[in-house]
Amino acid sequence: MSLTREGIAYRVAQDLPEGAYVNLGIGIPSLVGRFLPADKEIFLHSENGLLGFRSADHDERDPHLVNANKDPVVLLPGAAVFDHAWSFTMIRGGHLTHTVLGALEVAANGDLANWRVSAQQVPGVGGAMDLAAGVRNVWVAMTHVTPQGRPKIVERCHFPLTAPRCVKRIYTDLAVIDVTPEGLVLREVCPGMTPQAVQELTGAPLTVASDCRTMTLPQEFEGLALVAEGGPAA
Amino acid sequence: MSLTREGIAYRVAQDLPEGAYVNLGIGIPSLVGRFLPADKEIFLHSENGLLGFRSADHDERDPHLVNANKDPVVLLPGAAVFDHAWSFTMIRGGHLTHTVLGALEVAANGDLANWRVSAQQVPGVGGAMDLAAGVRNVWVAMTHVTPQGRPKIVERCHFPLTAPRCVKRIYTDLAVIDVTPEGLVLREVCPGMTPQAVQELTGAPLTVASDCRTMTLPQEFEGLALVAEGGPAA
Amino acid sequence: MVNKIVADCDAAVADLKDGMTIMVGGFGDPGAPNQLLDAVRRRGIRDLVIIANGAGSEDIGLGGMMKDGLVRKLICSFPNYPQAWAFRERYLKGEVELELVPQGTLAERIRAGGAGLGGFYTPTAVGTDLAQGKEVRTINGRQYVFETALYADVALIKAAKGDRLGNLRYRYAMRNFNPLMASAAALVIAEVDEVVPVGSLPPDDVHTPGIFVDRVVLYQA
Amino acid sequence: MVNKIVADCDAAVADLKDGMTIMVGGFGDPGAPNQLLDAVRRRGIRDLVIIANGAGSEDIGLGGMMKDGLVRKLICSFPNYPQAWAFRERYLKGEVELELVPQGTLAERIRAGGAGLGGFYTPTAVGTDLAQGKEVRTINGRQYVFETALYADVALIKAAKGDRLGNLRYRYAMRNFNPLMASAAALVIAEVDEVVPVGSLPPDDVHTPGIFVDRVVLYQA
Repeated sequence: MSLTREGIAYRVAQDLPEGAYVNLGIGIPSLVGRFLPADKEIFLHSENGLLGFRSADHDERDPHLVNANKDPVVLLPGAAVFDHAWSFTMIRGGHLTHTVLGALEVAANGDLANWRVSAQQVPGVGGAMDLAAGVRNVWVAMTHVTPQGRPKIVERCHFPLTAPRCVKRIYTDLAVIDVTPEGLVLREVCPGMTPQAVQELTGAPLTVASDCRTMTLPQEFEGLALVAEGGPAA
Repeated sequence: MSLTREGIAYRVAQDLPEGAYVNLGIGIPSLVGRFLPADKEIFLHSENGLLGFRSADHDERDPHLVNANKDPVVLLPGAAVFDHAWSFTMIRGGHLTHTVLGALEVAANGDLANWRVSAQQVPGVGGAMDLAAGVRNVWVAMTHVTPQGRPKIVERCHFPLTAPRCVKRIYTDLAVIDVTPEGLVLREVCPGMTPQAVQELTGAPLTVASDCRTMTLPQEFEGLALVAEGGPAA
Repeated sequence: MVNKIVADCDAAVADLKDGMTIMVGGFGDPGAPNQLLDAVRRRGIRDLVIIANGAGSEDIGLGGMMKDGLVRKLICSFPNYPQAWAFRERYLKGEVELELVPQGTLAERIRAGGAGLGGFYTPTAVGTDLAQGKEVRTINGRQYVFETALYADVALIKAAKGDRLGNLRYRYAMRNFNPLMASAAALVIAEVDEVVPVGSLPPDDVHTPGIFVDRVVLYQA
Repeated sequence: MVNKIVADCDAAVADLKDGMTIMVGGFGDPGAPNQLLDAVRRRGIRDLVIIANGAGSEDIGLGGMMKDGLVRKLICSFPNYPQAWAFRERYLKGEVELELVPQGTLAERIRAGGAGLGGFYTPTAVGTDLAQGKEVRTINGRQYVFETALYADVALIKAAKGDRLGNLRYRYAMRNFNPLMASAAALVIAEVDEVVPVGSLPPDDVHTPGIFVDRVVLYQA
């Protein structure tokens, strides 16, 4: 079994503590907002100067309320709006407790590559380097391997770095892995996966935590996991 | 005849143009606000984050409305309040058009000394160095000589500098003097003073402007000038 | 009486010239001064250096200026989205230069320009391609990249409300880069959705004080 | 539920310790967290490094801490006014160290600390005694002094209104250094004149977002 994109986002959301100040990147991370536990106050931050919002329903759209992904949002009671200098003071000054980012690759030492695939493209960096360099807990949410089946967790990044040694935890469709000074530590595996199977799809050595467990998925959500025949979700 | 402290402040106020953004220092400069021409919109700025105010009458006092001298003020329509970072963005970023500062000495090249008399004191600098280094037009308002009769306009400052080459114009109880790349230029003298008499009380050479004039004082204010017997006002 | 209100966008940008450096506010659509940008496009001035977060969108505002080839160089953080096709086409043909700056560094460089600072040290981009050729300094045991201030000839910004003194308020996500850019250009022109009387904006709630703003022009609905 | 409201000033500062670096907001009386400072004084912790604009006034707040000899070093811009007699007496006896910083540089160093920057170049103090021993660099033809960021263990600030999430609003001249200091300390404690319900502060008019504030305590009239 492997997690869907929603399943990865769900799993990340479970680990955000009460009172967390969180910036969500594009892709899988942007789905985390859907699964925030209702019993915790968690404050979403967006680069364009919003703190304390949720995704908007279609009938709530306000032309002046979009997040950095240009998705419509609504402000919660207690929200605040500010300029880009204050917004990046929050990011770079270590005031945000968490950011969840997508990745092309993560290295065993926590190096993150998520901003540029090839020199042929138009490059764009946005706030990725500020988030990676500044936020206290940089978590990555991504598929474990590329659509071609190549591991995205590697000894050394081949793509250009976003920031060195910044990632603290990796959530994939197969596993939850901590980046520690002693290397990668496997904390959880998907139902039906073994640590050995995860290691085979990982490009760097994993230490299996003594309390490594099989993650449990809730009944109340549908579509969090695939019982895949052809392997993990791409 | 020489100007009183109020007279110097009056004379400065006449030269502030419509739309000026002005920070007034302590001492004689703080009196300039009393003489702002009623037919011009001039915006006073204070280091502690106020723009667009006037001195408060006694019955208008608000505990949260004081300027940087701790004097009570009232906000005018169109005023704005901001934090110290924005306040000094206005100062250091060259957004204020004018500052009027007191001085211990001004040198012929525009060097300003106004922050420290001796090493024996408790030193304090406040916003003086930011104003002197940052504001577009730094004007000095001071008595022409010390109480002991020593010139305060000098070839070289003896007191510690606030900023080098920053003063553009000097208003004293005896004269108005421009600081130019070619040296000090005498623009105006008090009624009854001659350029020669001003030169004798000045510690650096003055060039007399071709249009140097005797300043005129208005009828509507009292106490702007002293018909002194013992020399200029101290 | 001070009156910064200008009749229309064409009048507001009438003295802009070829070769100028222009900051453009906005993050996506909110806060983008699109009517001012359309007026610049109508003037047809060229060889411009643009400082903005993005590269414009579709054939609108900055996107339209890109389409018309008015821009020589773009200093921005995020030009790689589908709607920025006008920039992309010219960039891939080598017709427009790109200086890519991390978003927080871009905001800070603009703020530094407005605040009269020469430059600053940021931890962002240390150890990456975007730090190449830049001074890296260790301060209190951490590495930082040196970045210089940005200052422009003109800033084109957008606000929700403005008065004749240039005081501005933004609404929600309109704010973004606009207050910073208002501090960092020799000429600052604000497009506003509403002109309000002096005194109607509470002093504690003015977002951009009038000292930073030279011209205010009403958005034409 | 997040709740940053603390019962009283003594509880708010109960874990402050000897030797800490503490930022103190306010410019004169407006914005000075005097009840928090009195609570620190009651605790009697010593050997403190204080970052503030002034040196306290009379036997109140920071002035009282000076009188009691709790301060080892003061980093400030303007300690030389008559009401700062407690500081003056100890300074002239060599009992307290002074680092004098121009006011705008002080504000900017605090902001840099809050914003995660290592330092910056300012034109202020170039060519003066306060630049002695500091790096001077020419950038685009102008000279600048290098200044480093300030960061504290604790910031004690004051606001007019606060909610349980830590969102704050200041009134008029209360604002001054307070928003900057709120960003530049590991523990930020705000004394407020009024506690208001979450949602009562309009998002566009929050002056200090709650992310910066750890504890909120109501001023006791």
